[in-house]
Amino acid sequence: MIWELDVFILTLVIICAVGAITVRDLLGAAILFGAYSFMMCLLWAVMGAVDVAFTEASVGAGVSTVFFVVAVFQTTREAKD
Amino acid sequence: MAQQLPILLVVAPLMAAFLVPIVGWWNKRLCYPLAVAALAAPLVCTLGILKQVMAGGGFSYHLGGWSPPWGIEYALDYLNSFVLVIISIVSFIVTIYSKESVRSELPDKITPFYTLLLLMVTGLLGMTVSGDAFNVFVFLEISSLSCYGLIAIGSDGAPFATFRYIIMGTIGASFYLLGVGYLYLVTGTLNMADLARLLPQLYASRVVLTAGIFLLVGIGIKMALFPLHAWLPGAYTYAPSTVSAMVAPLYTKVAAYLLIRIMFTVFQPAFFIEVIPATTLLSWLAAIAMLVGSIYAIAQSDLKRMLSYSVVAQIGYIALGIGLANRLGLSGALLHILNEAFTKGCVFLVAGAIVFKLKSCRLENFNNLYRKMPFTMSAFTIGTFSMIGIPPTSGFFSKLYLLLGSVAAGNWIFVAVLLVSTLLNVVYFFRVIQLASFEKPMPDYARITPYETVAMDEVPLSMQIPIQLMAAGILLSGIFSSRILSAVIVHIIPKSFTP
Amino acid sequence: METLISTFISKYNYWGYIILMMIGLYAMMVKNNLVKKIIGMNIFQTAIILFYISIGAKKGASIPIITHAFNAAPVSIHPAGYINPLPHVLMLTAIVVAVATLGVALAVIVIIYQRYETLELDEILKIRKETG
Amino acid sequence: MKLIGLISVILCGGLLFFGVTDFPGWGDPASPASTHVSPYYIQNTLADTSVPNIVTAVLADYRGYDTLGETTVIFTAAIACFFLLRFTRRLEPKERFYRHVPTGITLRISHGGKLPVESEAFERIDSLWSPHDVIIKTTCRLVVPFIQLFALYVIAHGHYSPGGGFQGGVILGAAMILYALSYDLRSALLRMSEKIGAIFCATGVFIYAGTGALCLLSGLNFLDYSALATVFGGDPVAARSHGIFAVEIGVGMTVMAAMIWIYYNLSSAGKHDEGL
Repeated sequence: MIWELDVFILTLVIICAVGAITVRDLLGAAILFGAYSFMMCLLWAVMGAVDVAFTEASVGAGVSTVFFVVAVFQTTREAKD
Repeated sequence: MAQQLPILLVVAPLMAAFLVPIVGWWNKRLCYPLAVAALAAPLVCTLGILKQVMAGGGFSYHLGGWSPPWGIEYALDYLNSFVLVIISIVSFIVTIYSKESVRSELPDKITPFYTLLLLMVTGLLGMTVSGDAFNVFVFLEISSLSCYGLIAIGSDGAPFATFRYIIMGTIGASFYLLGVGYLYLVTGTLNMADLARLLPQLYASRVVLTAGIFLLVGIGIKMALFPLHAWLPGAYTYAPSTVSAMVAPLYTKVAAYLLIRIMFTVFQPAFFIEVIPATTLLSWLAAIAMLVGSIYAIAQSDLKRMLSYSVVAQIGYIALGIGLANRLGLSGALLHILNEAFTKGCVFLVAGAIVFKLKSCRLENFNNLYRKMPFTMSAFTIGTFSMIGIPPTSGFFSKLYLLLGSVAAGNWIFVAVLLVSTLLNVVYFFRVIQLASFEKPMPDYARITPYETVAMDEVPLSMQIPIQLMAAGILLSGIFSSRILSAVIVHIIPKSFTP
Repeated sequence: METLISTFISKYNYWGYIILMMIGLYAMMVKNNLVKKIIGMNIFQTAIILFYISIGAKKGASIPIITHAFNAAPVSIHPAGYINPLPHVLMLTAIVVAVATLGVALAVIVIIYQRYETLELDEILKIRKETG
Repeated sequence: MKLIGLISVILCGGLLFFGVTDFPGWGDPASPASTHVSPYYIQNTLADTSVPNIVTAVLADYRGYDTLGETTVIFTAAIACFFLLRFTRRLEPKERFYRHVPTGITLRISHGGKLPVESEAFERIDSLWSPHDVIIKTTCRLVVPFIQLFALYVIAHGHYSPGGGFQGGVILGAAMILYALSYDLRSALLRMSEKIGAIFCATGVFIYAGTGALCLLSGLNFLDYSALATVFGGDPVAARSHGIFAVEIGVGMTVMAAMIWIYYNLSSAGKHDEGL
């Protein structure tokens, strides 16, 4: 594996995580969380955990994000912090 | 069939939990008998297991036929068969009680209620019986998730209290998982017996040290040990009465069991006594918890909230016994787990009965309760006596052992704290008894007749019998406490402990 | 200095996981919005999964699927050739637990919103104080 | 509260940092984690179960009991969401919208108003309905069957490639959720009603536990699939392989139904009427 690439993805993961908790729009936060999950899944695939990456791609980036979106749809989109 | 008992006790309620939604969709009234029958099975199994353990020492069960450490193992010994018996008895009694209370509180959600109730008990049983550190986590999550659901359905502030509980509970469970991961990193195994074999060579490692701290904090949150108790009072107050009667006696106690398991079986006792001075810290936190919990309990005007703070205080007693780390102290802690299961079960069932009749648990409505509900309130009195520690009840014996343990440890501050906390217990429980035994003070001119006759208004038999059974449990476990001690508890105490 | 850099590089996954865990814990404990807390909870859980997967990694090893032909003669399999599968199995379970917790937590949030019309912690506390 | 939070975050980070400094190097083949238990799985999986995907074999066989617990967790979550959110009383919405299909005229009927007669010409729509979604609808309708087919492949091929019951189940569920997103909740409910979902959810996990119980009844330990050989014939290794497959199907069913069920309840806040 190429460690530079790995570090790059890891940085992206951290940026997405920080973004997801700082964005004031909850829908945006949900989408950023989906991106976070997908980057994480890439990281795991690089490390050889194919089954886990597959699961994370379908659960974290797919279903979890949809759950967040529908919860935001049922509640509110604004957040104070 | 006898060697299959450990798995049957988990699988019977689990399979029933899957059947309940199917059966319940067809006919709601079948859920209750199915749940009671499903929880009778673990009762039989655990008693069989305890008998087997007492006859021949511990044994293990290999799931899937794979021998540990490759497969998952159920390791039965005195410690977990003792806790299993407590869980199965209390859950069985509370389930019998649930019939009328659920019908009045959640009339249109009976089916999912029983499913979640069965899943919660399954989770608690599976956590206790398992000999695999990761399997414990899985069952911990089953019980936590069903518990979140059951609590959030309650009245008033229940959803918000549950949200806090979810956040705290997830941190706790994740810390536990992290601790297990650290242990896996340095040993390569997840089996508790295997870990116990491999860990002593690694005590100098910083990884093991970190793992120990994370495990302690994680379980501490689940156990609601001071100062990690903030989620507990709200959650237990607003939960439906059956749920709080099921959760309060069992959940934190199973976490306490897990703490004992991790501290004294997975790790050698020496690790938490010498390498990290965790036992000392634990006993001091416990002492604070006993005082803080009791003081908060005095300030409450709602019976269920008062009892919830009392749970925090009582967890302090158990943690003190564990933290003393001597023979008498740990005996006291284990006896107190038994005592708490029955006592808290009894008083929460009574609180549920009061909610059932009065529709509220505020103390100011309690006047004349002794005349309205004489049988229920007599059970409550037994429960309070046990909480305070008046001789024939089990509370007396567990407190006695804790006291003796503190004396043996030479720590007079703990002795003082135990006595003060008992006094505080007297204060808040006698307030309830006093309010419940007298009429509402009314000005004379408002009275039509000098002494109104208050009609007896008792709860139905399906609630009354479980309450009385719990009260009988308190008395019996008090009377036979020396036999329980000599037959079971002495075998649990690690050999290295001093008296 | 040389050793410090090599330690850093050899463990960068672990540093990443520490940072993610701190972000998650921060969001759970400090953030005011309930949905943000839940996002933090998920980040926290995924960080632990990252940690486990990092334990399982093995340099110079292939993914844990044995290459073989159907009904072929048994070949000798060397453990160094395949990545440790056990953490992967454990983490599949942990992912499921995470999504299950997420579902329940969001359900609770929906109820909270129905009851208080807000998702901000301080406002909910204020409303609860006012109504007693 | 903020200060306590920050302090605990920093404490936790410091502790983690302290622990990591003593870790074995990343990817070290000689670390204890890679040498104690896991080599057994790598070396014996093929001989024991004839499943090349070690993760599947460990997941469903060596540590199959954990997976039963995992499936139960997802079942619990689905039941808990249903328990918390679902209204069993039928709630009349404040306003209902109907669309006359031939003309495209929208009728707004306020609370208590008389509804148009049931006919093909009127179509109930949500208050957030927008007319220009024909591309999305058509695309999704085309894509959904392929997603489902892929999901079935993932479940069935879990022995040989990454995947298995859980992943396949999630994809199946996601296909249904996609359908619900592109149409609306009511059309999804027509395709897969709540009752079917609940039965699937319970049946799937019951298949799992039932497979284990079958092993128990034929005299071996719980989840010891080699017992299936005595019931159905065949050699124990093939029986293990088939046992794993049966279990994966159970997991797939439960996970699919649970995901859809949670989605139904969350997206409409339990009303199952106007949802995303």
